[in-house]
Amino acid sequence: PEFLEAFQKRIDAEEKIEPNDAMPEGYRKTLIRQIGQHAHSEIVGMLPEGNWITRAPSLKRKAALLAKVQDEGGHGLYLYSAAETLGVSREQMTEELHSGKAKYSSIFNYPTLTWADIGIIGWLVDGAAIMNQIPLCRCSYGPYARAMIRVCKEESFHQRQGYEIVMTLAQGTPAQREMVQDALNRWWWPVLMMFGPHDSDSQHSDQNMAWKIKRFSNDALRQKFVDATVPQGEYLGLTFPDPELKWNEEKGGYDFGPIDWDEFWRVVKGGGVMNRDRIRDRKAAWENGAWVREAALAHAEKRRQRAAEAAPIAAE
Amino acid sequence: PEFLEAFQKRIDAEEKIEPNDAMPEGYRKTLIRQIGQHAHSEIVGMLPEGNWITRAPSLKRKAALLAKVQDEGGHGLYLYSAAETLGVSREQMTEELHSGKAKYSSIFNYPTLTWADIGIIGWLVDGAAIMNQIPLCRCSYGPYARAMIRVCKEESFHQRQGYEIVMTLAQGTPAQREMVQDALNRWWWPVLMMFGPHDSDSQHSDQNMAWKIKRFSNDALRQKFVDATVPQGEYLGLTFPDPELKWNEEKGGYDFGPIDWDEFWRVVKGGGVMNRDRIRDRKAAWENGAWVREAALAHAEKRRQRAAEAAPIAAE
Amino acid sequence: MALFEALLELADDHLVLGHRLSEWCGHAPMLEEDLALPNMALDLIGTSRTLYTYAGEVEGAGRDEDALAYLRDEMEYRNCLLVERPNGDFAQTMLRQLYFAAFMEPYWKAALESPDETVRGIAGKAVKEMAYHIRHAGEWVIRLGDGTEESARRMQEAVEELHRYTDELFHSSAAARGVDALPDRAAIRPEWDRVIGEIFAEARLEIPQVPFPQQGGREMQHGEALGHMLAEMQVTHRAHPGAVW
Amino acid sequence: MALFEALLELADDHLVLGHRLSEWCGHAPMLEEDLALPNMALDLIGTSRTLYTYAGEVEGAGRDEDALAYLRDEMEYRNCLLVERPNGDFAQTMLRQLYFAAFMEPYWKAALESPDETVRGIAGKAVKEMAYHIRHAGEWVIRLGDGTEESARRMQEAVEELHRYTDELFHSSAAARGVDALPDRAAIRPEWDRVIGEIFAEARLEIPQVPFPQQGGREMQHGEALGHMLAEMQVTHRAHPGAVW
Repeated sequence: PEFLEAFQKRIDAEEKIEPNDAMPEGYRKTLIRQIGQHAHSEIVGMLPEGNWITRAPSLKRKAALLAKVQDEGGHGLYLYSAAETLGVSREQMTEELHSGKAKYSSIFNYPTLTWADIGIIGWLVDGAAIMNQIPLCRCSYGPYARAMIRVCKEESFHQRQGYEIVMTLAQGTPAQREMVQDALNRWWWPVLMMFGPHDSDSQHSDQNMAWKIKRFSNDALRQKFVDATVPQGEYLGLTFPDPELKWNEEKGGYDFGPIDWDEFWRVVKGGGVMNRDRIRDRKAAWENGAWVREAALAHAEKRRQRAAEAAPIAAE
Repeated sequence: PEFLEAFQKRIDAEEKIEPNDAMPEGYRKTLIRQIGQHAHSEIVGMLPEGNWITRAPSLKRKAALLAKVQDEGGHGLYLYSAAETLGVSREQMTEELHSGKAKYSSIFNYPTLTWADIGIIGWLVDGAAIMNQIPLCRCSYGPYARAMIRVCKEESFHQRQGYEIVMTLAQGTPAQREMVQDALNRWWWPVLMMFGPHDSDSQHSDQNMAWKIKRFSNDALRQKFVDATVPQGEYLGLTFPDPELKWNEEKGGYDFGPIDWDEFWRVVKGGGVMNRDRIRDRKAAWENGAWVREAALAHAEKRRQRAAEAAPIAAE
Repeated sequence: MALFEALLELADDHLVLGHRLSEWCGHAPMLEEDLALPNMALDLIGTSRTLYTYAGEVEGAGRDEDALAYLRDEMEYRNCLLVERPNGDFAQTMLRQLYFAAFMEPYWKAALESPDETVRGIAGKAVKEMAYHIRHAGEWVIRLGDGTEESARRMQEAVEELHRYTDELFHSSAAARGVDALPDRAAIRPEWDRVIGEIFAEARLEIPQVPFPQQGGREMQHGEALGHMLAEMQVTHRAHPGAVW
Repeated sequence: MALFEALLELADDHLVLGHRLSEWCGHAPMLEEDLALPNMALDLIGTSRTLYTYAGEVEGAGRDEDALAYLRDEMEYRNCLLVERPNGDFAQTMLRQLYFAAFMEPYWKAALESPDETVRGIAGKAVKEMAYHIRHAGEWVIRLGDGTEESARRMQEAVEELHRYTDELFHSSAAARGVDALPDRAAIRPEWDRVIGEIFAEARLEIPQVPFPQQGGREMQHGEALGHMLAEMQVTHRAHPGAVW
């Protein structure tokens, strides 16, 4: 209890907690879970976008998409490293992902059906992610906060790129306009769900707020996202699939319709179109790569032994 | 020697040799080799055409090509059965194909690169095959001769279908005409090679002629094929890639340029573009299917045992 | 245009599944299956052709079977998700075939009573083909389910993979409902349950609980697999606009 | 137009190999390789873009990088057969990459002396990238060749599979020969032999005898794999003629 108080004081003073610092078990566990989930989301998130790399409509877009997906792998890497500072191995986290014990962002359980989805994912999914992540750059845990600074910088770039794809389509041929409107219709509500349940239904929130792992409520971030995004879409002549969406002068923000939380929980619990395929793909990559990882270890060991055998001779 | 004479007499009298008849070891071995090669050719021949089933340009063509490839599998099946009457198992023949010990028609080591190849294969490859095979309908070995009657009937149908594809392309758009001319350029010489080396360089021929396993010489069949085919191509406005090809009034047939026998032997010995891929595909199908074949055996055995256990009870 | 919509649902199911089967060509686990798989593919593609032709007539916009098959993109295909699933291994292919045929056989049987003569004609041919598909695929499901340890494991995996897509067989899009000429999809359920139940019992398979049945294809919301399949299927036709083949 | 032809040979090699590498995306054996493979793919696709743009300028017919990449079919692609080979396993992908980079690195080094300024510019960037590809792929070839029994077997198989395509790296089509602006492909052989020899020695691999080297791609006679790859690569672009992306 004294320790907890002292810890909370450090947090309140905006001190960063570092790997070797003592920390409450709950704090450590929450962070491991959250950073792990975040890392897994980056890794699983490579799949829906990867699905369009081979069919990208121009070389410029193909290169940009490849670079983006590569960045996501990079984010996964920093985040796994950040989690490792809390005493969990990447392998362990990977196993938890494959067994279904660890979660990842539900948004990646929706399929990418046309090229427009790539634009919409950049604009909206990365946009929502940034909204969630910017506060994490000031998270109380140092390694996580520092990883997030780098992640956020790259995500903003992706988001601008996504919006630019959407803009190009919205100003394109009738088929392109139809494609991008259809993609917006499919992704809008799932993206709003990315901010999580209403504050009234959200677990963990208060403690996480106190620990400064979380700094804003789900609903506040969602509102901020809607307010920032709707004008961008309207500027392009796109329609949001929500008849109740309208500007509320009084509150200085948009009102929007009710979110289908049944759909949200269905997908979280494994009922999305792609849940099974995503995990199967990840597992297949992991299992098919086992012989490569084993060979790398075996070779390193051979080198070590050869060096050890060579050393005494050299010393003679 | 007495036996050989008597055997030859039966052959000369156009009697059919049947599975349980005594026959010289050489006769049996030659037939096993030839029927096996022929069966393997049907099976491997499914691959180059199968390569275009998923990309066929119309539903009618897609269905016809599927049916054709299926027919080839059927031919393989009768021919393996014919070979089995000579005391060799299908499994044994399959192993010899996969190990490279048994050969198949070299023509299938060329790739199918455009839809026009499907037309050209039907017209020319099946055309050449029929030329080779019609005499085999009168082969001295009964089961082989009977299998060939059925095969030849279906092959003629394929050949007409192939010619009709070629005709449609030759009368089509400039791109279609170019496509079919290119395919003819690529396949013409390899098809002429299908009749085998010049009579002067051909092994086995005399004995096989005497045994009525072979009834016409390679060169005679090749000439017959050229004479039948060239007018069909010219009718469609196609050009054969042989500057020396011209009608010889005196001999009542076409003269044609020299065949590149180095190319022929190169492909026979494994140097064709697709040799390695073809065998790898067949082996992969076989190996990936092992668990299915094992399961079928295991299930049949379970049924047998259950029937055996049930029988005494039923009898009580 | 409910009839047009309903015919397209049927035609797309048949073509997509026929195409999937045709992908096996030359790669089956035994020669007999290198004959049986194209045979079933041919049945399905043949039926799809008649259905597309009739749909084109009903639509009256001059679209023939190839216009409907080759010039609609993924967002216009109405097939159920089951048929577009990648082939997987032989167990998955056979189970998918059984699920589909066990639906279509009673469906076509009911369609024999249709007031629409063209539908009756299609049904008359198709009902026999589907009975054969049930027999052939059903026998494999039994053999593999009650074969070796490996085949039983693979068959079980196939059930887990595919059963969640079967509900959609009994579903039509709103636009395709209420067509007198065609049977009610939902009414086929008892017969499907009976056939699958019998075969599963013999195969020593359990009918799984499916907490989250998957659908969407009828509403033209597909999975990621269909787009890749259509890219390949349509490439030659689309590369030569207006050409005759 | 020999320069145009020679630039297309280079550009097609880079794009096709870059596309092949990009097919790994999200499926690599470890996260580090999920970064390294797209990284190499990006290098190759980046170089192909500059090469296509320059080829389009040289041609002077108004074709830009996308017209050259997306609107030529298989019979117009000039890439060597090596780069179009399907990825196979990780051993094959890494060996193919080593073979290619061990050719391109000395090629670009020679191109640094080109009288053509654009070529010098491309070479200056590419030569460093290719040195990295040699290091990265070469290290994997060594690790796998001298790793476990399984990895050594797979690496050996990769050599048997791919070595027969390497001769074509040193070959240009007749139409592309004698271009002052670009190095002579045949002259790169000694340096390629040296690099491959050193790495194979460390990897405990033997340089195989190749009785029948394969070529044809430069003369636009490809294997069966390229058509499938281009069908996928070009599908979106071709479905929307004239659209801007």
